[in-house]
Amino acid sequence: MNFAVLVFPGSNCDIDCYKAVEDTTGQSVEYVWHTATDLSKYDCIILPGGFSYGDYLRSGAISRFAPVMNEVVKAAEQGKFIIGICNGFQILLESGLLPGAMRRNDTVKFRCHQSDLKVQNNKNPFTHEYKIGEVIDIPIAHMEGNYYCDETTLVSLKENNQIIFTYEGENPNGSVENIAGICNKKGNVLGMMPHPERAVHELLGSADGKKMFTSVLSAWREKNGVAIG
Amino acid sequence: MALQSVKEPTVEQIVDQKIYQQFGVTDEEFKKICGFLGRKPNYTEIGVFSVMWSEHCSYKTSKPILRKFPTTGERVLMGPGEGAGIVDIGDNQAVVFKIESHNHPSAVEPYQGAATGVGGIIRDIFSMGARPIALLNSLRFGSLNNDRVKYLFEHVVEGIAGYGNCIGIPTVGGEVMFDDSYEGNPLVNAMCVGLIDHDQIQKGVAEGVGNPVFYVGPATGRDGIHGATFSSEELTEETQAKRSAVQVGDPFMEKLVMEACLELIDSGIVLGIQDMGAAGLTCSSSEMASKAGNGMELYLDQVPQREEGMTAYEMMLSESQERMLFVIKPEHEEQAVEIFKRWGLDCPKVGKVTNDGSLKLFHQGELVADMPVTALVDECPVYNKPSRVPAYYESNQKLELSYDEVKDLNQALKDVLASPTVASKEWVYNQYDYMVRTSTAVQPGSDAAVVTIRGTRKALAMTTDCNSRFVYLDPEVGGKIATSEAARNIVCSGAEPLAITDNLNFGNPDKPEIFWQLDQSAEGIAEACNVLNTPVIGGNVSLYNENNKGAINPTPVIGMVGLVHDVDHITTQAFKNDGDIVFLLGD
Amino acid sequence: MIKATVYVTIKQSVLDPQGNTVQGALHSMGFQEVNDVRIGKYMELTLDTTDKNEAEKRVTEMCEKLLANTVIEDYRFEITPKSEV
Amino acid sequence: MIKATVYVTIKQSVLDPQGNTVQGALHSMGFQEVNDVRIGKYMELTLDTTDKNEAEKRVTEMCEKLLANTVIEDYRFEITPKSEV
Ligand SMILES: Nc1ncnc2c1ncn2[C@@H]1O[C@H](COP(=O)(O)OP(=O)(O)O)[C@@H](O)[C@H]1O
Repeated sequence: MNFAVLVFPGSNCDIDCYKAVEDTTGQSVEYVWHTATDLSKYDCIILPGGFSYGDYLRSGAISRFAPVMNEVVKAAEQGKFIIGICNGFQILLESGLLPGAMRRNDTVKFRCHQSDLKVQNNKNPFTHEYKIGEVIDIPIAHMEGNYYCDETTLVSLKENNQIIFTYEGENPNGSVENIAGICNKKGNVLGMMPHPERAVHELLGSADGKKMFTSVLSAWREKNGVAIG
Repeated sequence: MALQSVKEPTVEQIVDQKIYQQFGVTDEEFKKICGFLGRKPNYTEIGVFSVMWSEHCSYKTSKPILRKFPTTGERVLMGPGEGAGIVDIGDNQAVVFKIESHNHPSAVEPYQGAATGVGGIIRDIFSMGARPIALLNSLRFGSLNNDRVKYLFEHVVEGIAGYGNCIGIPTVGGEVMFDDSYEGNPLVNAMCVGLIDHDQIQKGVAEGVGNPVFYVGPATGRDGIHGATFSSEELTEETQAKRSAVQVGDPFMEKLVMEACLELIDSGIVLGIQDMGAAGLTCSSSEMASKAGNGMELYLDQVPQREEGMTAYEMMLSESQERMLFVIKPEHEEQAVEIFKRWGLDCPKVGKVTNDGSLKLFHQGELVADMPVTALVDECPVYNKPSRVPAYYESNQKLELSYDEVKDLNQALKDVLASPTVASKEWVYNQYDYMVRTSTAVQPGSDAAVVTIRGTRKALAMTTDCNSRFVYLDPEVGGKIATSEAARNIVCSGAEPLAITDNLNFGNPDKPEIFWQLDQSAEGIAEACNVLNTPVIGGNVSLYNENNKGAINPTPVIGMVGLVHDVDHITTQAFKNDGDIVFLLGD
Repeated sequence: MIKATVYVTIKQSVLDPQGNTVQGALHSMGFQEVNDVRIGKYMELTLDTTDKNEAEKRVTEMCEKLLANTVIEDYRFEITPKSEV
Repeated sequence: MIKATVYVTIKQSVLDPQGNTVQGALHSMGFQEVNDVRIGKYMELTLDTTDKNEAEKRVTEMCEKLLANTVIEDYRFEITPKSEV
């Protein structure tokens, strides 16, 4: 399986995502520059966290116009797996691949710490190795993670089972319905504020994020009928 | 030597009206400058000399003090003198680190002052060729009962967070203390730690006569003109009014410049590279030329400019942020341009290395300044300031200590824990992204932070420490305490102390009592370093930290880095299990 | 030359965390009379054109595409010849 | 009720990294005519008072103390009775 980690000017979790894929799945992973115009080679595309374009104007607003984003849209249509983490989530929202928008945290401040997430949906390529209702420890680090969508969108998110993660216990940013991560209707595009790539080694505090990456791998294998070797 | 902008004073006015004094240049120093030039300086030249001969760049007051420090050791690959010091950690790897102050800018504009302080120290690290892996800081403020202090505290923390988070270097540690002596004169010291392979180490040298000099980073504006001099003066109403000195940080730009520079260095074509920190173009060009024993010509019309009608003086003294200067061979120009273009940056050619030992500035087709680089860099007079034991110290020696017995120990403990200096600093470090780069094994809140080194079982422990009350009461003992506290933090994290970087924050050294504090605390630090085998590989001096109420407590901040030989040795502060035995070491 | 002044505001129906925080701060500073605070963006663009209609069209496009996120924000703008300013 | 509209802009001589970056983005999106972009803040305050002069005094104070950072920013404001709006 081939993973791509996109690099926008100002991405800063690109290396972390790369390492996490390498360490958890052992699959091929490559950095792909924001100007790339061909993603056909990749099965899973990760939009990493960071401050693309300095988060100036609005987080994700400028990156969404990067040439590579046209290819991301195509890949999404083709049913490839797409994961946006933190700034990557913000870019997916700005590009319209996921519904809603981000506001500044309700505390107004940047917040970085461990946080508990509840797995709300495990019938998708990203979380099927977790149990439904399982609470996992995945850190957050953001200033604009206060997810917003209007009533109608919220109803449809719920109807289609698109809410993947919610914050358990304290909601660190004021997001609607404690939302921490959502997917698209088709279920192949995931956006989440917390950083699973920061939770793949006990030494660094938690390994609860590992299963996200291995979920993707096993989902891909199943989809493509690849025997587990 | 024509072309003086109309508003600039003429050579005669500089002499007659002693305009150089406004720049902090004394009569004696002015005479020396005239001697080096063989004539009287024009406005641009006196501006350039004044920043190079400011305390901030020349260490004219602190040099005799710094000589006390041990600076060598079997592991030291580079001691003081370059952007940052370097220590071997085996397997062809080395750790690069330095601490730097941004006290005065933070007093005026806390967010930008702190942010640009972080930006500056990061440039010091990556200009050595190292990949920055962690940031720390050491902060001092007055009492939180004061509204302005609250404002400073809140915005300094936000500024540090804003810059470090955006550029993607984890802020893993630091310290915050509150004491009335810092009211109006907060301390903002930022430290950066980087990793490097031995064969990648760069120097800030203008190598090879005839080679082109390139500029990379955002356009030069009128920001922070005379920042270096500004930071070598006391804070008064008047300096507060010199508010043109505010520079704005652009961490996004620095991220691009950093990645591009590291790629350029990796390509192996760089002969010399240096950041434009304090005194911007002036300091970087003259130091690079001087270190190589060469000269340099700068073509100021080629310098990207943000504002119209900038003079040579303004360009040379601007402290616009995120700029670098580098030298390569002419045949590598295309390759360099290509690398920077990929990161969306230009790198105009702004000068040439020469063999005549002078810094020549050309502007609008004319030679506007011509100064010997050695005079700028090495010939600033060094002063041995008078030293006197302060009266407070004398009388403290005779103090009869007596205190009331504490009746309610529970309450006393609560009071101590509730004091801002002792209380949890979670409010501060939760604003810092301390996990980015996924190497932070020990997060803020323990003794020293520990950062792992990917691909090895090694890790680095790092800390900043200084209890300035001890230093005030007895500078020599206080210096020893600060250094040993840092060492204890390192050891308690499972690491072997390697070396230190120090930031000497003091009041006005022209006062003999302050100079005594400086001198004594350096004695203490030097002795502790000798005993602990932790040489001083670099640092920074910030003097004149005074306001109308007097000097700050003497605050020599120690930044120490240690090597964890195996990640299994990493130890944290917290009690682990019920029933574990607690030991008390020491007496 | 034309100057475009763009105002981007958070939709009335959407909570404005920054506005709320500033309001709280103003209250604690004794400005009790402040009932509501909404914080938006104020942008000044200089356009190298003289055609007002064209500028209007272009700025609308810029707003729709980049300057505002119409999921949560409203925008409006004014176009003035630069010399007037 | 009075509405105060506050405009906070970055001083002309001070670098505006946000404006620069947005300008670059507009260029690469084909809006080549954009010569300059400066980004500031636009705030709407509702004040529970009817005295325009008093409001003016209070808003000036709010700007000086909190709403603008006068070291790097300029501000101006307009006061209008809320019913007019
Ligand atoms: N307190 C100190 N202890 C040890 N070395 C110091 C101290 N202050 C400055 N130095 C060293 O003197 C040299 C010049 O410092 P500085 O002017 O701050 O460098 P830069 O221009 O790179 O910021 C550096 O190598 C620095 O490490």
